[in-house]
Amino acid sequence: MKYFLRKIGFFLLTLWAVVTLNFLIPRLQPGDPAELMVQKLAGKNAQLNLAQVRAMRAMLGTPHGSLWSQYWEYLGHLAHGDFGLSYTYFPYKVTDVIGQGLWWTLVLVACTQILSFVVGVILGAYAAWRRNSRFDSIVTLGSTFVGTLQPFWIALLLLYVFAYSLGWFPTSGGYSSSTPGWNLAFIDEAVSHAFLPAVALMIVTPIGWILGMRNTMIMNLGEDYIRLAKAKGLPDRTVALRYAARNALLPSVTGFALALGGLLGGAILVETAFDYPGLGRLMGEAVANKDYPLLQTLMLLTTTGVLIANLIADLLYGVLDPRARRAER
Amino acid sequence: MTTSGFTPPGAPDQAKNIEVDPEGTAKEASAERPEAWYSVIWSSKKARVGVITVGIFILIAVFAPLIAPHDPTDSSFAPLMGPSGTNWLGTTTNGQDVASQLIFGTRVSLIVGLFGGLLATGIALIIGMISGYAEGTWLDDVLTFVTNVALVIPVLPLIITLVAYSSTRGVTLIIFVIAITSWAGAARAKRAQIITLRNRDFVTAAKFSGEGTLRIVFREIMPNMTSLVAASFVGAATGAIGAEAGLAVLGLGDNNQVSWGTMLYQSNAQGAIAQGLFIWVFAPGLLLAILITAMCFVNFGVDLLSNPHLRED
Amino acid sequence: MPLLDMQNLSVRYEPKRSQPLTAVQDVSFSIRDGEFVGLIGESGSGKTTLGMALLRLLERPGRISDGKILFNGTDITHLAQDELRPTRWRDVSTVFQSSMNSLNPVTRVEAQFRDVIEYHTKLRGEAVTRRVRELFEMVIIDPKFVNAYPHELSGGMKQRVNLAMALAIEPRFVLLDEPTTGLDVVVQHEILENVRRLQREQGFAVLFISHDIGTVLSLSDRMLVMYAGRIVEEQRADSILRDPVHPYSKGLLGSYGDPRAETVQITYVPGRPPDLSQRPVGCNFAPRCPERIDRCVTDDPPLFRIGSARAACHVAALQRLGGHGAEEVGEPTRTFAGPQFVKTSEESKAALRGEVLLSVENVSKVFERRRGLKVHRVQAVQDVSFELRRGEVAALVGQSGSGKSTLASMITGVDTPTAGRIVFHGDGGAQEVAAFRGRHLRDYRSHVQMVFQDPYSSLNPAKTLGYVLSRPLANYHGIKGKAARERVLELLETVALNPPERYINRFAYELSGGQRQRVVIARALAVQPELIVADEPVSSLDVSIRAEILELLNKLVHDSNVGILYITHDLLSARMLSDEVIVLNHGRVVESGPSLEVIRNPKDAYTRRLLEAIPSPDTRSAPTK
Amino acid sequence: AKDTSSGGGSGGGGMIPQLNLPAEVDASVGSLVNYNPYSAKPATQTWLYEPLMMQNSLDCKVAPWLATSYSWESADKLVFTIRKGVKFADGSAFSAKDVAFTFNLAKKYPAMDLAGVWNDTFGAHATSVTAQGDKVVFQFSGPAAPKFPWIIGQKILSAKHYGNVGDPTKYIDKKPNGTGPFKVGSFNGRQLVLVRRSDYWQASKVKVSKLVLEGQPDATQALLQLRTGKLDFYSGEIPNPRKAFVASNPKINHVWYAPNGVTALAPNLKKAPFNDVKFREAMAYAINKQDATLKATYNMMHVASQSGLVMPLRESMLPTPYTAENTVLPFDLTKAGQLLDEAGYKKGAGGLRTNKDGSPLTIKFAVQAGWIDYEAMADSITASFKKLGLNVKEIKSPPDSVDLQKKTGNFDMMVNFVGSGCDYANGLGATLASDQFPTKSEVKGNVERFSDPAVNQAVKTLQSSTDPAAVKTQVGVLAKAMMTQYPVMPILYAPARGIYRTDKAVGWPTEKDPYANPQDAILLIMTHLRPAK
Ligand SMILES: Nc1ncnc2c1ncn2[C@@H]1O[C@H](COP(=O)(O)OP(=O)(O)OP(=O)(O)O)[C@@H](O)[C@H]1O
Ligand SMILES: Nc1ncnc2c1ncn2[C@@H]1O[C@H](COP(=O)(O)OP(=O)(O)OP(=O)(O)O)[C@@H](O)[C@H]1O
Ligand SMILES: [Mg+2]
Ligand SMILES: [Mg+2]
Ligand code: NI
Repeated sequence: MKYFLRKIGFFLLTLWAVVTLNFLIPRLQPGDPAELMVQKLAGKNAQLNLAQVRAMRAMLGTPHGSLWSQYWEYLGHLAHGDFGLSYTYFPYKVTDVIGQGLWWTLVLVACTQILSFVVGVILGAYAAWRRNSRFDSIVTLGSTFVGTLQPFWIALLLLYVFAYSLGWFPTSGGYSSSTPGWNLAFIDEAVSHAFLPAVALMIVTPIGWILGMRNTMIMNLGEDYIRLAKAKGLPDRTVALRYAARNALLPSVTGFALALGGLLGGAILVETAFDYPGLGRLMGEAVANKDYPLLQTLMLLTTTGVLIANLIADLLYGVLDPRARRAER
Repeated sequence: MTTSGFTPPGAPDQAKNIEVDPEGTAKEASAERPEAWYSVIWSSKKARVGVITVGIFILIAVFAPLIAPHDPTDSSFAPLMGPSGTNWLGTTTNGQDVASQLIFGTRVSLIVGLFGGLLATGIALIIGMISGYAEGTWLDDVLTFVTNVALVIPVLPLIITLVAYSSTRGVTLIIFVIAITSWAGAARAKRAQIITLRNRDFVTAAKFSGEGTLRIVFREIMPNMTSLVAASFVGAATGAIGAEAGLAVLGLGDNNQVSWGTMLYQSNAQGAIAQGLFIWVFAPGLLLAILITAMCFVNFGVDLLSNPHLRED
Repeated sequence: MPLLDMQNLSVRYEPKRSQPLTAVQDVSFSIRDGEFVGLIGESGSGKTTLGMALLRLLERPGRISDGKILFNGTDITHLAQDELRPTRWRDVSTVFQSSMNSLNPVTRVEAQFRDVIEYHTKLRGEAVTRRVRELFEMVIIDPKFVNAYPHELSGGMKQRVNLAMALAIEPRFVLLDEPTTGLDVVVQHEILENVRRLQREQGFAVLFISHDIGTVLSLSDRMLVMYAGRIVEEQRADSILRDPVHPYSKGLLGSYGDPRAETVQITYVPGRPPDLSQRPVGCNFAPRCPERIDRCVTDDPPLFRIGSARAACHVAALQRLGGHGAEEVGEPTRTFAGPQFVKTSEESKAALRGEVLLSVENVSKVFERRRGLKVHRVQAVQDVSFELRRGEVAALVGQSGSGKSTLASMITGVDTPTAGRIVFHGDGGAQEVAAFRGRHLRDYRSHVQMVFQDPYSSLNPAKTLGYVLSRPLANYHGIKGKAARERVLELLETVALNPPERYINRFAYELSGGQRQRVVIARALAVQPELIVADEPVSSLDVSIRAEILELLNKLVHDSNVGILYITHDLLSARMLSDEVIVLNHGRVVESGPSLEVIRNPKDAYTRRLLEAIPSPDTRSAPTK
Repeated sequence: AKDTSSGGGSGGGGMIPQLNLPAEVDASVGSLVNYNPYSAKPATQTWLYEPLMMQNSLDCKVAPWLATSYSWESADKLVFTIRKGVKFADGSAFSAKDVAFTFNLAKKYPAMDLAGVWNDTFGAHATSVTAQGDKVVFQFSGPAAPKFPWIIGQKILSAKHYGNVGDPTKYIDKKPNGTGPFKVGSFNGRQLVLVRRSDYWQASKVKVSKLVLEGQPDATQALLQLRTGKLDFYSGEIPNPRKAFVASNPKINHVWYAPNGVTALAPNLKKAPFNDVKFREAMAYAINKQDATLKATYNMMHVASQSGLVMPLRESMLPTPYTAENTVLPFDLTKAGQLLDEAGYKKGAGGLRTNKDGSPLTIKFAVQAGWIDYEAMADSITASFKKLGLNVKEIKSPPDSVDLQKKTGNFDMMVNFVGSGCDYANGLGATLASDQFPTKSEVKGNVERFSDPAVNQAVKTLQSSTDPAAVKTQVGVLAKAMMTQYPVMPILYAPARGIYRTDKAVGWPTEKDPYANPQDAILLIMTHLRPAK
């Protein structure tokens, strides 16, 4: 029980720190969202309409009071689930805006991440088991190289080849003319729009899992319990899966939870490149527009997401690894 | 936190792998000396390829002014030229020489890799070492907490936020930003490592020899962590190079310097694909991948140091 | 037909990046059904390698380079793993050397039994569980542990679980590779009794590997002695005790003495085995052999059949079989003519008259471990009192967990007692240890030093011996530069690392375990302490090195009039070194007094159990219990 | 050097079934649609709600729209005559009351006052806006001529619809009710389909039955869509459009980049050596404008006249002896060098020029990173300045921080935009008048911090002048100041881009027929489009 309590205590403390950081980071920086928005609207080759800037400032409402009182107000609002109004989509609520992007990202990113984790772990485990085989070298060398490609660059390449040159896939967006919902036309569009971004994300993400799994597995293969399992005359499959892979999986599981944090980061570039209507693109937009409320909430969302994923992974770790349940830390 | 990354916490347990020596001669002794780190790294074919490739890149970076046919920022050529004798790989839309930009771009990547890696490793080392050595005290709790927060905050958005809001974007800033957003994982690994080392008898023995805490941490314990430090340096450097390119692609790079990332950004912004300037778009990405791959290969060699299980590959 | 027939087996390790070596060379022997065979040899002699070859579990870079292994008449030397699989465990099972780590940490014990039982037999479901419980009872573990995870078992239980697992499907042959290393004497004793009993009951054949001749002798029918990858002697266990043929066997036997004797006298084999990648010509044992003749240096002796024994020794062959040059070698001896270590009761009597250096007064220590809201208390030390004099060695004896190390850390100021006091009678008068902090603690440590159990981990692998030894000099005596170097050389000489210039710039990994332990002692000496606390300083070392270190410590007490607190779980070594014995059980002193007295007339039952557990060739003759 | 092939051609009498345009806002909003023209990001600014009048920023002609005419009865009183017979999309009638309602709403909710009617942003604030029959009367507290272009641009709301929604900027308008030519057909979160209103007040002029607004493509995507006909018109940036777009199908693909203002090099006149007019004159001759336009706009734009006015469109405003030709200063490094030598900026060690007192002269050139055309111009200028012996160092930083430098005045020189609107007080005037220095919180026009009493007077007069002849005199003063005092050095004209296809619709504005600014008058263009044959 202690183990779980500790985890939860840590979770709450970190959550508080993250919330505070999310509050501070945007606020400590200079910049005027109103001016920026008017400028964007007009384009750079236009004179700033001062009246419009003033109106915009009045509209967005500038923060007032000391930082301290703002902080309490912010915490109070958070406690009520009030995240404010987005500047970019004013007067829509930040939560509405995020609600729109969330599904797209969840579907795209979650699918690719889970898929690549599974694929990566399987490939890595198999490569370790067949260590030094041709399969192993192809997988390690190949995945190292592919893993170093920048997702953004892959996106460009894919766009060029499959969207522009071959025209097999659309170049941007999440769907086009169909009505979102459970209808065939929409699903068809959504899938074909998601295909290239998914591939761009899929190409690079499994690599970490492959190499990580391979390394831990190789290390585990040297353990005595593997030798004993072999001495017991158990079939290879049992030894590989139940003894080696089962043990090697543990660090990967926590690694996976932590990686969920980097996820939105990777998605920013890819979603932007494909103009995909997910949270990554929203995040990019929020930064570009100095949309503090949106940015703040997105960061809060992702950090809490990671924290929760982490907590789950930790608890899961406790289930998967009986040793952790007893250990103090 | 019990979660752990992929870095195996096990120490390179050199002492125990070593055969006991006969009363013996120096010659016999040398046969049993653990291999020097460089020969271990060099012994891996992948690492060899990596070291040579990185070496070539370093040479290119150092001698860029001699190798490059032109000044990378010289925009006096006709724009949009195909490859030719003067412009080996053609020119950009601004009339700059693509080949020279690629050659000079190596510099930024390597500098960012080197210093970003050093800085991140340095921060990780100090925080990880102190927190590990002080395990169980409030100091450790505080540092662990900071590390965990840093680990949880999504890196790229944070970098974007930091860079977007700072007024100048020199390479120094980029290095700094990359370093302070990427030290946490390594710090955690080092903490785990030092905890295993801290309980070794030789640390207690050093106390009995009258050594002070700092000396114990940095003179007694740290020399035993070289392989981990080396591995985390290569890892951090690799990450930094990628991050610099990522930032540049988002338009958050240092635009006063030519780097592969800024080339990618510029070429994309100028619609290079649409204009058929493929070399300009795709070459920087490819070089970036080759450099990072080479560094990963070096890291395979470094892994052998910390994980002898891998040595018989 | 023998069950196992090993014919001229050689195993080579061919690592990519270091010298190839032949770890097992030309080994032949056989084992019959139901026979209990012991295999001994010091660390690195190739015992485990031989076992792995036998199990066909050698992994890269090792391979069988020559010879054959016949099991039950079938040549299994080159059978494919798939072909071997059905016979594994059913015919040959094993308990590994590191059986502490050979249970899968993430699955319950029962499941690990289940997979092997279900794979090899027709038992399923409940029947398997019943079988597992039965096995647990057989090795005397509470069957409630079948559902435990490995980490929930103690070391001894894990070993027993492994043993149970090895016997799960009633194999014909069991390979036991040092199944009890690292265990407490008492537990070790218990397990081995168990093994022997089961073997008698079930009649399987055993190859029992150990580096400890005492342990093996008391169990085996027949002994194989291995040295540098070869079998150097093979003989029936009872006859080898009476009449060892090979000088190496004599040396190993000589490291045991009778603790009850007025004067204990043990011998040890000096030096270390050869580097297997660069074997010397001639007999591999020749450089360490006191009986060596010229022929040994040039000719490699084959395994001569000498009576019922076989031995690879020119001298023995000449002595017992005669032949050219037999006149030079004299009569066969029973003992090893090497260096000796002697302890008489006279010495102890003198030592007990010294002035008191340290007094421990009613000391208790309670550890508190918080678990959530509950506080878990461990009473590690309870109301312990004793005194230690200058020039005296006091032995603190007790099984694992009895609180020995806890006492040591309170005495050295690492920890403070929860009750009672420890007083140090130094130059500054009587001072309470617990009161020392910071600079005073450092000061105190210039009087009290520690020698650690494990010489491998107590020397920093990244530092030269010169550095290691110069640090205390600089810190406590302000000796630096050239003077420090001089002093370091002197120290190295004191601990017999000669010539010192050759050692000063070496790293710890370039030394043998015994040499390292000497460096550790030298480091303690550098401070010129008045009290040395030695926490199990020899328990991790090979038998032949043990005596060497004990000898050094003994010399130290005599030469520099320091007091030594010698911590051990082994009464034999306590007897050899100490003047006074303090027996600790569950943190309490159950018995104390002059060593000879305590050992000859143990008053406490616990002391008697410790005595019985001493693995010694002689316990075989003495009636158990 | 502009594209002269016409987008014209005679159109038939039929209809254009559909045109595809890029969305006006980012697509990721999904169902978060808002048609409120006063929200931060209305789904469309153009097609639903209409302005009072439309001024062609190129020739400054004012086209009647919801107002049929206007007049300045005095410098502080503006009267519009409102069109009759206009109907809102719901069929209700539009009247002067709606106009007055819209402007009075902005009084109550200053966040909506984009024209600055009720404050002193451009001239004096209004005291009242009232509907009087079919007239709407603006009464100001003083001269307010510069407010005119902003006032006519305000989108007029229906009083019935917006009368009771509270703060209009916080109101989410999902059922738009405007006077515009289109109404919402459907919106699926990404694609906005607008259908023609047959009851539109000038329905006969609108030949497009359906508009599809989808996606905000970046340059590359836009190009692809334009080439394949998935997009019919685009006014965003496309690098090298002639090669990338027109050349792929010159019959159908066309571009017209109209001059939309002036991009100029702005030195900081508060600092030496830029406070020396001689030095500035030398700078003006040392800019290789031709090279700059090649690198920055692929020669799409003309090099700019030093007068600060867009030539030849505004040649008529120039005082004698200036003409469209002679106000474009040639690139002449020799002359520039002589000017510097004479003024005392001699070459010192290493061939670098020094200050008059011999101290080293270094110029930090602040460049907006990421604005690729600005960067290209800066590169070109730096190169030729270096040839002149000036030690120029480019410092590229994010546009935000360049804006910050504008506000603080902490810079040496930068590239800056100079307005060329039809109200000269607000365009060139704002660049030259000394009350237009940027402040800590606002970027105003006079970034270089030029100050001349005569110019100030002229701008002041312009603000209250509604008479064309008087305007010309005052503009002459400004142009002359530009020609003789070189407060900023124009480089090239900034583009208003029109990139379009003529396979479905013809009648787009061209250089020959510049009836509308292609970038901001798409509503006007719509009334000129006819189906292609
Ligand atoms: N994987 C390996 N690669 C190279 N040499 C090895 C390897 N494993 C063992 N050796 C060498 O083979 C020799 C015999 O080792 P082995 O483990 O069989 O000894 P042992 O008698 O079991 O020793 P211990 O009592 O310490 O268990 C040693 O010299 C050892 O260094
Ligand atoms: N730091 C600690 N916290 C809690 N309990 C402890 C601690 N150190 C020792 N103990 C407990 O105190 C008891 C005595 O331990 P100690 O290490 O003194 O035994 P020992 O006699 O040295 O055993 P060994 O022979 O295995 O070294 C054990 O039950 C141990 O679990
Ligand atoms: Mg062994
Ligand atoms: Mg102990
Ligand atoms: Ni934890």
